[in-house]
Amino acid sequence: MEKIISIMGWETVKTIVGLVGVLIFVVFNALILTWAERKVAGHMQRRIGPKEVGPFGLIQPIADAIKLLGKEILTPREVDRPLYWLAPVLIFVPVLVSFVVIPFDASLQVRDMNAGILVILAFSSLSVLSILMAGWGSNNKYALIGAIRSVAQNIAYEIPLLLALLPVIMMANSFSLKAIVEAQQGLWFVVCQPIAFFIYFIAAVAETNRTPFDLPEAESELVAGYHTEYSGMRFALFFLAEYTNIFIVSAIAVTFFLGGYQGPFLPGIVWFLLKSYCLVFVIIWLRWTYPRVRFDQLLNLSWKALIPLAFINLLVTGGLLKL
Amino acid sequence: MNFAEIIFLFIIAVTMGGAATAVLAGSVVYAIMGLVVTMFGVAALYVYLNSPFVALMQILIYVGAVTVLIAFAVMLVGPLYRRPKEWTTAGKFGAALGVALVSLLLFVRFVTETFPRAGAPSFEMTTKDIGRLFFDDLVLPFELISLLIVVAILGAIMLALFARGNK
Amino acid sequence: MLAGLGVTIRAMFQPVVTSQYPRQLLAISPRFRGHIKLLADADNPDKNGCIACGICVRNCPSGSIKDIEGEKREGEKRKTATSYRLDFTTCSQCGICVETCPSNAIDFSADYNPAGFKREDFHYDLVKEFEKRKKSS
Amino acid sequence: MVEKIKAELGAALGGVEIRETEYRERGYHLSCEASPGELLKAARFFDECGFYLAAIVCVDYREYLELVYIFANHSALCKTKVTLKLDPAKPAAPTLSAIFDCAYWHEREIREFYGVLFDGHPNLTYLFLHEGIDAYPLRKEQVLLADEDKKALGAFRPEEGEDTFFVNLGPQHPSTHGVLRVVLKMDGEYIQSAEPVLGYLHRMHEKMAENRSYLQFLPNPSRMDYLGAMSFNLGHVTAVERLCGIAVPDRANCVRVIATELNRISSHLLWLGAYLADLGALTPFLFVFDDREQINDVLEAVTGSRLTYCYFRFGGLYNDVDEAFIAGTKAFIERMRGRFGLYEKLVGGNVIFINRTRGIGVIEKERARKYAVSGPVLRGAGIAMDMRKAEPCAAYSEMDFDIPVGTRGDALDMYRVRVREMGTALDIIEQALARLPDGPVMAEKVPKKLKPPKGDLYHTVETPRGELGIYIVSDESDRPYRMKWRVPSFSNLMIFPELARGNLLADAVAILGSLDLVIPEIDR
Amino acid sequence: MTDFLYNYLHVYLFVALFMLFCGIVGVVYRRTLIGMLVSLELIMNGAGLNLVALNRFVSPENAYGTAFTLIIMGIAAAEAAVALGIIILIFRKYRHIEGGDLREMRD
Amino acid sequence: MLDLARANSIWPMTFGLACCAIEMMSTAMSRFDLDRFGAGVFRATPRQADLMIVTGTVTRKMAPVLTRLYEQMPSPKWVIAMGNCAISGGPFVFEGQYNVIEGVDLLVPVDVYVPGCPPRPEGLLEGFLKLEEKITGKRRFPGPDSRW
Repeated sequence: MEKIISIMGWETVKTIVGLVGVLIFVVFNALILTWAERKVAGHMQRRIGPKEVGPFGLIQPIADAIKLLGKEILTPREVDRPLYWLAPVLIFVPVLVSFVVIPFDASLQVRDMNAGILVILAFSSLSVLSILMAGWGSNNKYALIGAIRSVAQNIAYEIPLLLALLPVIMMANSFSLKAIVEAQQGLWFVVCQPIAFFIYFIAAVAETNRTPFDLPEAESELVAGYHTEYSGMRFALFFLAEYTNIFIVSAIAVTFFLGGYQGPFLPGIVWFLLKSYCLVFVIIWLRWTYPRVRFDQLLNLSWKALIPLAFINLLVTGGLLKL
Repeated sequence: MNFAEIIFLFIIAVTMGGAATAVLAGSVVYAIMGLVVTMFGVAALYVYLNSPFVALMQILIYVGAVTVLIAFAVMLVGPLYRRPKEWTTAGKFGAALGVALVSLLLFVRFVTETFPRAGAPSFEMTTKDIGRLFFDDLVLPFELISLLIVVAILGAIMLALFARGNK
Repeated sequence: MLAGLGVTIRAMFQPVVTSQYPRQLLAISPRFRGHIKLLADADNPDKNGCIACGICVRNCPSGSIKDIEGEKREGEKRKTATSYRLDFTTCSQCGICVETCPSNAIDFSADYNPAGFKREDFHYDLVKEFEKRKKSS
Repeated sequence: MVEKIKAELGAALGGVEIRETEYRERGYHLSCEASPGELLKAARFFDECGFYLAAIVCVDYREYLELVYIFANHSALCKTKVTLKLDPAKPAAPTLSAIFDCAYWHEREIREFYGVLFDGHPNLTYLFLHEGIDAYPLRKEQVLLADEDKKALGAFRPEEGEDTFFVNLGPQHPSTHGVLRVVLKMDGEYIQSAEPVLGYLHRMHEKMAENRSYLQFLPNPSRMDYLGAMSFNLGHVTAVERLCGIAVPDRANCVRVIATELNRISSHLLWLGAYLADLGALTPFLFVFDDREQINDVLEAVTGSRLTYCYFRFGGLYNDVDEAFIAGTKAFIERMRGRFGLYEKLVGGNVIFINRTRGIGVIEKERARKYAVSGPVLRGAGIAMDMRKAEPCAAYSEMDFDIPVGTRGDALDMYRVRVREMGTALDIIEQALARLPDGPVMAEKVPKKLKPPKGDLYHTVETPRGELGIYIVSDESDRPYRMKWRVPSFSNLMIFPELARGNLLADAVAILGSLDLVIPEIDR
Repeated sequence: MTDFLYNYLHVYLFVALFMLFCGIVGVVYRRTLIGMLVSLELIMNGAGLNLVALNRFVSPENAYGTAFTLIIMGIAAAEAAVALGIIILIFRKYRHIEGGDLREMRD
Repeated sequence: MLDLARANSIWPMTFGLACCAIEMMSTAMSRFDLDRFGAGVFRATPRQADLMIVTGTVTRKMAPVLTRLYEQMPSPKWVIAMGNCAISGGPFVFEGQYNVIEGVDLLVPVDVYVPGCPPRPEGLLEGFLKLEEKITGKRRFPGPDSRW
């Protein structure tokens, strides 16, 4: 063990261990979330949701996962093979990278980077690319339209997302996620930056392609969007990435606006997960309440409302900080 | 050879391979994928050059914005774009040969030449330093680039409007 | 916008309306129209009431009822069916056979959840089913 | 009105005999027989007078084919039948599709079922049938398709142009609620043209009608429109009763109204849920099903089935309602009144919903007339036309209710009209319950075998989707000689290509949803 | 310590030059405008790499090279946006995006 | 184990043809809640579905579409023929009919038949249980009560 450490360096080992932990967490998180989503949706619709499979249906997501793994690996004819194969794998990279820098607790963080948030933002653009690959590689019109929509949407919403995070970065005076959490010792940033939080949340919902912004996979229009042609395992990867993304945006929101792992009585990680899952719940709640917006309305909302608002917010914050 | 060095060689190979793909690939989509790989490689090289901030910006801007934009444009025109043959086979081989030759020559030239070599990592460049630099010494280029971007955005909007009006 | 959120969250804490088949069975209304069955004769509960007249065969819109045969036993005025085949898979549960039956020998069963692995599972011989029912009761 | 039209039409046609007919027996006031030239003149005349073309029916009398055109009016009750005799060997007729847009599909339908060639029709290709058909299905004698006919009918081959591509909405697609296929020619996300392809659920109802007795046809209407099964059942039953002159007891009439209106609410509820599901919100879908289950419980208790009711019989009802039914209905009314507020909060007041539907798929009054749309779509366009008021059957004439109309004719208006219609349906049920008389539910003398007198009848009822017209020709036998179902969704879908043009794909889904289509009814 | 491969300037310059050449070949030989744009991005990238490497090895005491790389990125982004706008416009007009055939760009 | 997982996570494809489609929807809705058995995830694309519920009359025009959709599903895949039309053409079969496929089992292999016109949602649920029985080889719930 020590030999390995000496060869590869302490940091590397820590990162690898962290990555394994992250992988386990990702799978676990997705399982929990799919179960919670179905259960919450069920109760919002006054039915039960998964019940017969395991106590309270808790085994349900595991059954789903095993089933998906056991499906025939099917590559449709006429797909662009390399792209089709690569896309579901690639969509996972940003997810894993993001977990590396998220501080779950004061000491529970794979790596605290100087430019932590930049890492997440930089790599999150990769998912767009893999969606494009999936859409193009599937050689299917629904998939392609879904992919194009998804990209336009992601580009449009990445800007307000960034602009909403900037005031917080200015106030905390650091890119490091840990420093940002530490800066909220006394007061959560959501109190002094409610507009930024609002903008961030909307943009985040849009980034994760959830209702009311789920245009790329709009079932009634595009069948299933960019993953129309994917089945079994590969579809499971998309699915996993989607749910992990939901958790990540919530986790970032918690880190930036809701005081991260800080809270009385309970250990930090509990607070962190509690806050994150509350936000996840809100996202699920939104999904089961609202209809979907239209494409041009979606873009208009971003370009005409959120971005100007975010800019103004940024200017005001900058001005106030200077004073 | 240690671990970091192997990775370094691997990165270089990937970068150059990506660049070659970007130029030689038959389909534009693959060219773009090659470009993405190259950009990631370059970003990794930036990390080796002690500039993680630049590396991140590279990914954010090049991969996140530029390539995505290009790919987006391809897909917009894509459905109609019947994947034309970009290269004739002869042309492909010719180009490959030419690139290989020139690189070989250069490589020989490089090996014989001595360049200054870095000593111990000299200083840790932080975002603060870069920011300060932009607002002190490089304020003019910085302002110019902002102006350029504004003009570019306006230009793109005008183009889009023109395109729509034309229809 | 927010009102909608209120509606869903309130619904979340309201009791569910699910009736959990197969754990709980929904009350099936007595008039439920399943496939048809033969009733017992009003005078003699041991035998079915069908007199094999064939009116239901003629009136069935989709030809689901076939092969009605009957025999006249000694000492009886009417025939009694010995074979009454129903191809439930073409039935449209309209109830015309029940209505037109002159001896009121047909009624809907409450068999609300048939399912099987073969088409032929639903080609019933109602006389046999009647006998089976008689035996089990 | 009738007198005036008779005089003016006579003047316009010049010398053609126009007969006045007994409306109670025939369902139309005037009839005349025309030549092809006169038919065009008549059509233009009716177009100028603001009539709409309710239906085109073709009847094969063996010696000759007859085209029957029914013209009707939105504002006054005045129906005219214009007939045109054709040579069965080489049937040809002028097209009316240049005057009335709705003729476009009716004529295509007649072309593939009877082989009538319409001169000047832009696109006589298969609408319903698949290309393996080699005879005209509804001709009385087997007439095989000539080779060139076959080629012409199978000519629909959408081809991608340079700058466009196609999106196939359906036949299996989540938003079409069944098996409708719409071929959308897209330019980016915008629709250049839309071409519906029907017939994926063509179940030969009209052919079956000719092979079965009136009684045996009873289960079929409810399978045509499974959501408004009661209304279709009602239409069939009342039409045959009208043809045979059977009087129905009061109680039966009242129960018919109650059952039909309950079914209408259930249909509108399902529309509401499905429409919201189209727009991306799933929860309302489950909420409306919760309400529908209440209706199903009530109706199942008397009719025995949950969906494809076969409850009405010639002369009355299948069985009587009991106290439990009345109590259940009252409880449902109580519950439903409270639910409207919830839907308003969840749907009608939602900014996203309003933005998605406002100004989408606008139908102007004139266009509505040309396409002969009906039902809530027509009322959404601002024309207060309801067959329950205009030509009441059962006990509707004794009910007091108002007709909700829209103002702009867009999808939002259709939503509002349907929701308010649910309210009026509740009112009607309440009135019917209040005056539910005692007595038998079956007329006394109904012959076992119905043999209506010779003649024809055009009978209409209001289904949840609009005007259902039933055209029956009787030849005194126990089975109809010809039974044509003029279904509301058919006309309502016809307007879709025009509404969709130039809109986004997402809007097309919203428009298609707002028309409330039931595909088996279109395909029959 | 200093003998590691990644501490030699050669390597970086070589990679940068390779990218430059690839880019030039691409710009010259590619037929579609988008292909050319891709090649152009390669050149820009090579330049950026060059700058940072030289900055690191030749004048490690300041960060001008790095700063200029960032500026290059800005330029590249702007250039890509405008170029793509033009490409899409051309595409709508001429229905193809092959550079060689665009003799006439007046109207 | 795999079979158990498969049996408990049958994702049906949204494939509504006619009247029975409405009853299929009812089955998925609050009152009957198909999701209890993990089968409530209706996928719109055949690639992600395990089960095709044929709900309604299959016409000759629809038949090629149906077989293509079936072929697009990755195995293991199952088919439930719901309603009399899907089983045998139902009431729409008569002498000289020209447009109805007399039973979807002529096109694709059918695993479970649920007769009725339309079947009650319980019928479809029972069909699901039968399908689970077929996959795992044993029945989870006590047998159906037949109410003759």
